[in-house]
Amino acid sequence: MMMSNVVRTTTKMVSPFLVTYSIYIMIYGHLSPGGGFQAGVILAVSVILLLTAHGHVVMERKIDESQFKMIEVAMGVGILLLVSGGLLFGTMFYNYVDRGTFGLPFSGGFIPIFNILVGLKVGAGFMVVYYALTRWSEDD
Amino acid sequence: MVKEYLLVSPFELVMFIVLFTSIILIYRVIFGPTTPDRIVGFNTISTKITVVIAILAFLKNEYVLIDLAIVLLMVNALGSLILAKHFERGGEK
Amino acid sequence: MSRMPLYLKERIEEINQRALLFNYETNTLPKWEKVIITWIALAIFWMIVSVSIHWQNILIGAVVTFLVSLLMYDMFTSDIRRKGNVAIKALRIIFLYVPQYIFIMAFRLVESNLKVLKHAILMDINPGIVKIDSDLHSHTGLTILANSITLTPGTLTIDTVRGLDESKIYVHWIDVETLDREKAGAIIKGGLEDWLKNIFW
Amino acid sequence: MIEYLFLLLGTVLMISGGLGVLRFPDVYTRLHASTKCDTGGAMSILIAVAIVSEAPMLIKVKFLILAFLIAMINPMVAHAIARGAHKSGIKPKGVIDVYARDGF
Repeated sequence: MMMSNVVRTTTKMVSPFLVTYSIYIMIYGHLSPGGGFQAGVILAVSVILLLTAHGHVVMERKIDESQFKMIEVAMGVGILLLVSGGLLFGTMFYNYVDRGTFGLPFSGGFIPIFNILVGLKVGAGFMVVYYALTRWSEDD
Repeated sequence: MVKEYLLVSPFELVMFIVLFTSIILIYRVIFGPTTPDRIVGFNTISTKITVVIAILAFLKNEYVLIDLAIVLLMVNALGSLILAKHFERGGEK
Repeated sequence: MSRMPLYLKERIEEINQRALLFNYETNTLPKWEKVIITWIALAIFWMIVSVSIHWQNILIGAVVTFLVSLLMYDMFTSDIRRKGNVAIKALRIIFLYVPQYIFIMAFRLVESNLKVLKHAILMDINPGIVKIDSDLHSHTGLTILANSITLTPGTLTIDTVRGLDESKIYVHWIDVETLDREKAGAIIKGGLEDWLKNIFW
Repeated sequence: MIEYLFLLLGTVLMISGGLGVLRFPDVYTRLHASTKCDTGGAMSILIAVAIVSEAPMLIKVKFLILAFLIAMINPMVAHAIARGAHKSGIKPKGVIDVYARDGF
């Protein structure tokens, strides 16, 4: 069921900026507080806002539950591969990418990549949880 | 030295006043006659806490706290919207 | 044409108005223009949020905002129609209309807050829900009008009904002065609607 | 000097909003107090903070972004709560209710 006109239009106007903001927190996770988990939460919030305001039928034209499941599994596998790449240099979680200079976006080795993967995984995971919780009540 | 501890800057004073107001508003959350009243009280408290976080970011010179204030604002809006949708379908039946 | 009966003339004018509105409704921008408008807005937002102006930051921002705007290009551009000169219109919106709007709304907001304080102390309220008409027909225009009505003194939007011939807004009024629809509309909307008609259709 | 004026205004508005939420009789009038006074008070306090702080220019703009988001989100949430409360059957106290008479 769609909510009223005002709610739909305002969520449409706000959500692209929220997605951009969550990607900012993801990429700058090694330089500022926040990081993958918080960024994933904001990503999920921006999608759930659209889903609440427009209903499931409208949103399924763009993206649906199976794609979220696929993203989550793919990101989990990606994290495992990235982390176990350290085994070639010694231990797991070994930071084998070039560190760069401190304070710039391209620094910190694989930690920004790790944050991006974790953020996408957490966002997709929250979406799967939301679908599982509302499956029995959303009949539209 | 003692005098410095006694002096409170105006921003800290405003912060305490806003916190005190939000504590009083808990009355509306607990004793509200209907559930929308509770949602209104909770929403008001959350906006006040957002302002408190912004003032803290200025007082402590930790400007990254503004990001957390934006996150709190959005999560609060999402919760209120979902509850409002629940009420549009007939509420507590 | 001069011997046409009066009722037929009114009917033809009404049909012309509806044709104009349908023209607005169907005449949307092509996809790549929507993508570029979204990209510009999101890139400005990225530069404000991430404080640095290092080249790495600008590169990441350009790539990321382009990807996001490819995904969400019709979110806030679905009500934009091409009419007149685009550059002059954009400049006029940015430097003339938006400062006017902020100036008007700031004073109305302070006035409404003081009115709420007066009502809370004296409790001289007389609430009710009334219906007013509006000449705006687009989603964005109606939304901004409804949000502005919520922030002006003594009124709260309950619902909006959008139609091609006339839109209606239901307003909870804390101190009902009149039940006549047009007088109530003139009191509640003030000069906001005339201002919003400059930008939205 | 002007920042303390904004600060005083914001504090008074916050307190009046709390008073309104506590004293008004039903949920719609409480929403009046909550929405207007919270939005106005939060915006004026944030503007005062943005004027006073000695941060770089772009960080001051962040405070203004927060104020803008509050001004955009709060009326929408109030509208949604009012519509939901009316649809769930809570009658407003007052002289007239055109919304219920029109069959919504």
